[in-house]
Amino acid sequence: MVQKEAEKILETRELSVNMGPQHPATHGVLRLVLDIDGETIVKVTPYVGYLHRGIEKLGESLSYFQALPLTDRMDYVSAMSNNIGYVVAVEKLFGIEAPERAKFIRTIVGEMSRISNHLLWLATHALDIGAMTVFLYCFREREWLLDLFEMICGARLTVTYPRVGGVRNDVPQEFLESLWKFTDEFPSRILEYETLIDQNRIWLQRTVGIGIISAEEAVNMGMTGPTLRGSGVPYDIRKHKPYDAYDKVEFDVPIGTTGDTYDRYRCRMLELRQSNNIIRQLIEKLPPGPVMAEDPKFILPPKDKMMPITHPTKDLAYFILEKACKGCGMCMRACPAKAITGEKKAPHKINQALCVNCATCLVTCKFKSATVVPGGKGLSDEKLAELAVAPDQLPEDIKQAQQLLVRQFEFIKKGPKAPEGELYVATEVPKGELGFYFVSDGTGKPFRMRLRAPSFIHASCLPRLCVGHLVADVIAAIGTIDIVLGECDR
Amino acid sequence: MAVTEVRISIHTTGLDPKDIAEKIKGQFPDQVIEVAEFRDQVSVIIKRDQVVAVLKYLHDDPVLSFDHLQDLTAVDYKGKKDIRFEVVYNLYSTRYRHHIRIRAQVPENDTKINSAVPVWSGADWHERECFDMFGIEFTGHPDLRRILMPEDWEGYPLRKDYPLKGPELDKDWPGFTDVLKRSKELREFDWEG
Amino acid sequence: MDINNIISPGLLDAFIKFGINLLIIILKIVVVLAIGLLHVAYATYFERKVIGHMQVRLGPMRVGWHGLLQPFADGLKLFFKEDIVPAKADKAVFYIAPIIFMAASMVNLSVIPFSYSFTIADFKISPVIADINIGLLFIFAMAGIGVYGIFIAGWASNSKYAFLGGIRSAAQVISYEIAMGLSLVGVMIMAGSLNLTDIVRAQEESVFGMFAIPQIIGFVVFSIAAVAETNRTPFDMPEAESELVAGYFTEYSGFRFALFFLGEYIAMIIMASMATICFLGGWTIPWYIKVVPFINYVPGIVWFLMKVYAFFFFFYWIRATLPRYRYDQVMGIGWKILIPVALANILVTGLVKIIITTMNGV
Amino acid sequence: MMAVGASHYDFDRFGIIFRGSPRQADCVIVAGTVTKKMVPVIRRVFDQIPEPRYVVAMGSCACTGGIFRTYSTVQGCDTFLPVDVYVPGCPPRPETLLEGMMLLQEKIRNEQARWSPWR
Repeated sequence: MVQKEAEKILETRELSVNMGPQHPATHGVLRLVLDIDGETIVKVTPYVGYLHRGIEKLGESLSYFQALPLTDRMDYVSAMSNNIGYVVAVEKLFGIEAPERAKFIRTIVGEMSRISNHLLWLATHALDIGAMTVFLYCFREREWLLDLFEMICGARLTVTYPRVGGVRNDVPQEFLESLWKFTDEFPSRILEYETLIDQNRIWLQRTVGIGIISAEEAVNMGMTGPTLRGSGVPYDIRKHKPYDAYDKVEFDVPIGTTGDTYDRYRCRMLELRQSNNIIRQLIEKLPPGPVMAEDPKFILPPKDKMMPITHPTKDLAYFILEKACKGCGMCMRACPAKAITGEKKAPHKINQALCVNCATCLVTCKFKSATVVPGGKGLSDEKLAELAVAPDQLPEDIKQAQQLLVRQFEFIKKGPKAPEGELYVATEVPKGELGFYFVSDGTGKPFRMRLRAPSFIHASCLPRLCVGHLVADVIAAIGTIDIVLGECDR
Repeated sequence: MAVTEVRISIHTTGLDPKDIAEKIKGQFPDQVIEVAEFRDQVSVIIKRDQVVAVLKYLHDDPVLSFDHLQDLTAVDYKGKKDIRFEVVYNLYSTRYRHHIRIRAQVPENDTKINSAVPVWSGADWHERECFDMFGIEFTGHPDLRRILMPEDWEGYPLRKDYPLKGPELDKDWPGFTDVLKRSKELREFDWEG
Repeated sequence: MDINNIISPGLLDAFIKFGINLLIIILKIVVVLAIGLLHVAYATYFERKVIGHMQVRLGPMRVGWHGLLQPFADGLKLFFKEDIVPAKADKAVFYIAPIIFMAASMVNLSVIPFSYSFTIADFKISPVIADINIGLLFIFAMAGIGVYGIFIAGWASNSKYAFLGGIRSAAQVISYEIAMGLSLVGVMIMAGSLNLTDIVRAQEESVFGMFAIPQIIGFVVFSIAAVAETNRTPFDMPEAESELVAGYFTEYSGFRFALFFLGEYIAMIIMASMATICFLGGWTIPWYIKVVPFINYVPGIVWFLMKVYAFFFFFYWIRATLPRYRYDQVMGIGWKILIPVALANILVTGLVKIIITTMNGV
Repeated sequence: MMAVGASHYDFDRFGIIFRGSPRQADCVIVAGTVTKKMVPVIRRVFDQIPEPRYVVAMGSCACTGGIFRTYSTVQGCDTFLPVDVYVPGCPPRPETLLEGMMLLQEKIRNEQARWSPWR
């Protein structure tokens, strides 16, 4: 009785705390509103969308081949895996088969990206729980991997290295050697992290029994990837629907039992070792051969055979035949260097000093007046007029190069047409299942491009993981589901 | 607390998606409109009235057991089809490894469909996103609010008639334009070297 | 009139003596403050350097040789920053909180003895500003007042993060103060005094040369409590960066923030000095080290500082290695482990003391 | 941005450390795409920083909007913030960001007028 009255007088209210979108521990711009009773979480409401850039809508305005760089910017932590996911989906839509070597290389870089993603995850997860040094150790190895990425494509994060139909270029031999050295050394580095935290009493107290989620519930909520496997569901798309070269390597999938933060942590640590193994197997088996499919309908022509850039006869000069020129002004408008001048209905002229050898005039001219003079670089206009011949009388190899160039122009301008239909293709990125759903209406651009982002689903599971725990466990929960807001919001 | 490494086979043993489509047809003969196939993926187009019943059947049936909702989204077929919207469910069974796609038609003048949250709780945010991007209302959804865009945003960005570059500056989201105006006012206090 | 007629020579003598004493005290305060603040500045610098090197990087390198002037650059910058007071803050309290916090920790510097006393021209100078008999109790009392600074800073900011940080800090500091006090009771029993100078002297005369050996349990408890008391990792609940942004001083900027920073590092110095004085023998060295030739010529202050620095290094080392505890776990450790252990330690120490005194009596 | 803080590049060398609270910051790095939903938040964070304060726009997206010309992105954060240094790149290499911070230091060094009593 007395107690009841006392409760009436001392009415307690929950305190609602707004966490983010600017908060050091929310991995970007996630916003959480926590209703707390003392230090216990009563309710969590996540708010996302602070990084929504409209990639899906933007993808509808670009051709299938142009939208590839957008996928890097989704999950910028493991851009390579996202690229691969997109490329695999588009290849399936077009019915292209990448060559064997390209598939192997893609699998290698995909697993590298998995390692680098898990390293970043471990680093930030440990930093959130307060273990500062693990953060810096992880970044040491991550830098190594990023240097390797740089070696093959020149970029560290947003790589855009896999292409539809293969990969951008073959990997250099030094890359494979360096990577082999990395795989040699990496297991000992994993041990190093584990000595810091694996059996650390504080770490165990902070992770064991926190954020438990059962297998059925996890599947029902749509969790995927290591987050799901920590609960004991053996769902891994690399095994369920093998793409690229995953059916040619042997690896195990780590599965947890209780589904708490510690299990998910262990799963990812074991995945690091498995990925390391996969890379080693693939390097040993790497077959020789081309790295790009040869399909004139869907694949860009090889750059080294194309006209202006690295053609064997480099000292080309472009010239407009006076007799054939009708003075329509098309080339003048198209010229990016503004090197072409001339009155209307009078023959135009190319200022050789300004010309950048882009061959735009060659492609745009409808009257076959613009031509190319092999070995004509640095010659005067009179001399060029002497040497110049009509485009259809040019030597055979230059003609071919020119055709390739025209093909590229068409390709970039319109994009190859996809067959009509719809397709959902999922791949296993480090964070979970990345799905691409295309609706094609038979044109060069997707009618609808849908990205199924694992982070989006995982973020929606946050309330389920946090309620009933303490404020500090929210941080651990955000870490354990491994979200990147760029992917979550798209 | 124990994490073990298991070897999963890579051979899929699931049902043929065409058989699944037949099963659905047998169970709900008046609901199925069409069955489409493209590159080994089968999608079943159904009416929207019984959509939750169909989904529940797919989820609960012991042979099918579609426990994993891979994706839920909508497509705007403006100018292509008579019925403008379609809500797309991509389903997968983690146990039997088969896949099916369900497409429910939603007309433009009455953009309502029953929510799939009772079947898969993971559908929650997917449906909110569909509401946000297409304006499709999911009746029975526990908390249907905008998710990616600000809550007082006007228009549905992923509809085909929405411009890619968004509204003009004077019709833009007030939260944004207010800040622009205020920062212009505050600019006079900035220090200039 | 002659001045000698008004004031008797005796009185004048007393006045002069008083003046000189006053001068000495002021001088002492100035010296201690200057050295203390310099130590704070370089404590931050060494923290960044030590942790940097533990994490395979370099730490500050640019300002001065190997970044030696970095703390001054930082301090200067903070001094010139705008001083923001949140619109809804409780202004008076908001202003006063950092001052309370810093004053409370700075006052503690006055009772810390640094070395042997020495005489210059008849004046016996003991290197402590106030050699009071209840030095230990005084430090506890002042640490208790410092919590007020933190708590009202959290409250006055009118921010939820700061508020949570303030609550956490108050709870944590109060509970760990008990453990710390109890861990020092053993030292008091062994020394038979609360005067810090006497404690050091007792250690010099004891068999082991320092209390850290017989009082090893007390020392461990004290070290843990000291880390918690100064709100450092793994007990940095009040300012857990990933949870509460910056804890109770989230809303403080510019110089007020610097005051908190200063107070915190002075508290660290106090804790390190306490450990040195109560457990590590202060400025003295045990007799078994004195056997080494010439080591007697090393002045006491050097030993004292070396021990303090070692303790500082220990602070940094922990910070670089361990993850953070959760709030309830911190309290659990304090109440369920440290306090019982400290109590048992007191029991054992007391029993041993009684047995020894009775045996000596017989 | 995280890579700069880590061992390989080490911001701490230049005396730069990350702070959680805007009240104790001198410089805000706008990293990544700025969306319209985020604008009020960023402006608010900026308003909380005590003077003198600086803004570094990091990445093409923060500088100009980058490849995202869509309904929800802001075309450059200089539309509502006084940006001091633009760091291009998508994303910028850590060296570029370091260079940007060096430039900012240069800029501050040339700012004597701001600190004199006769300003």
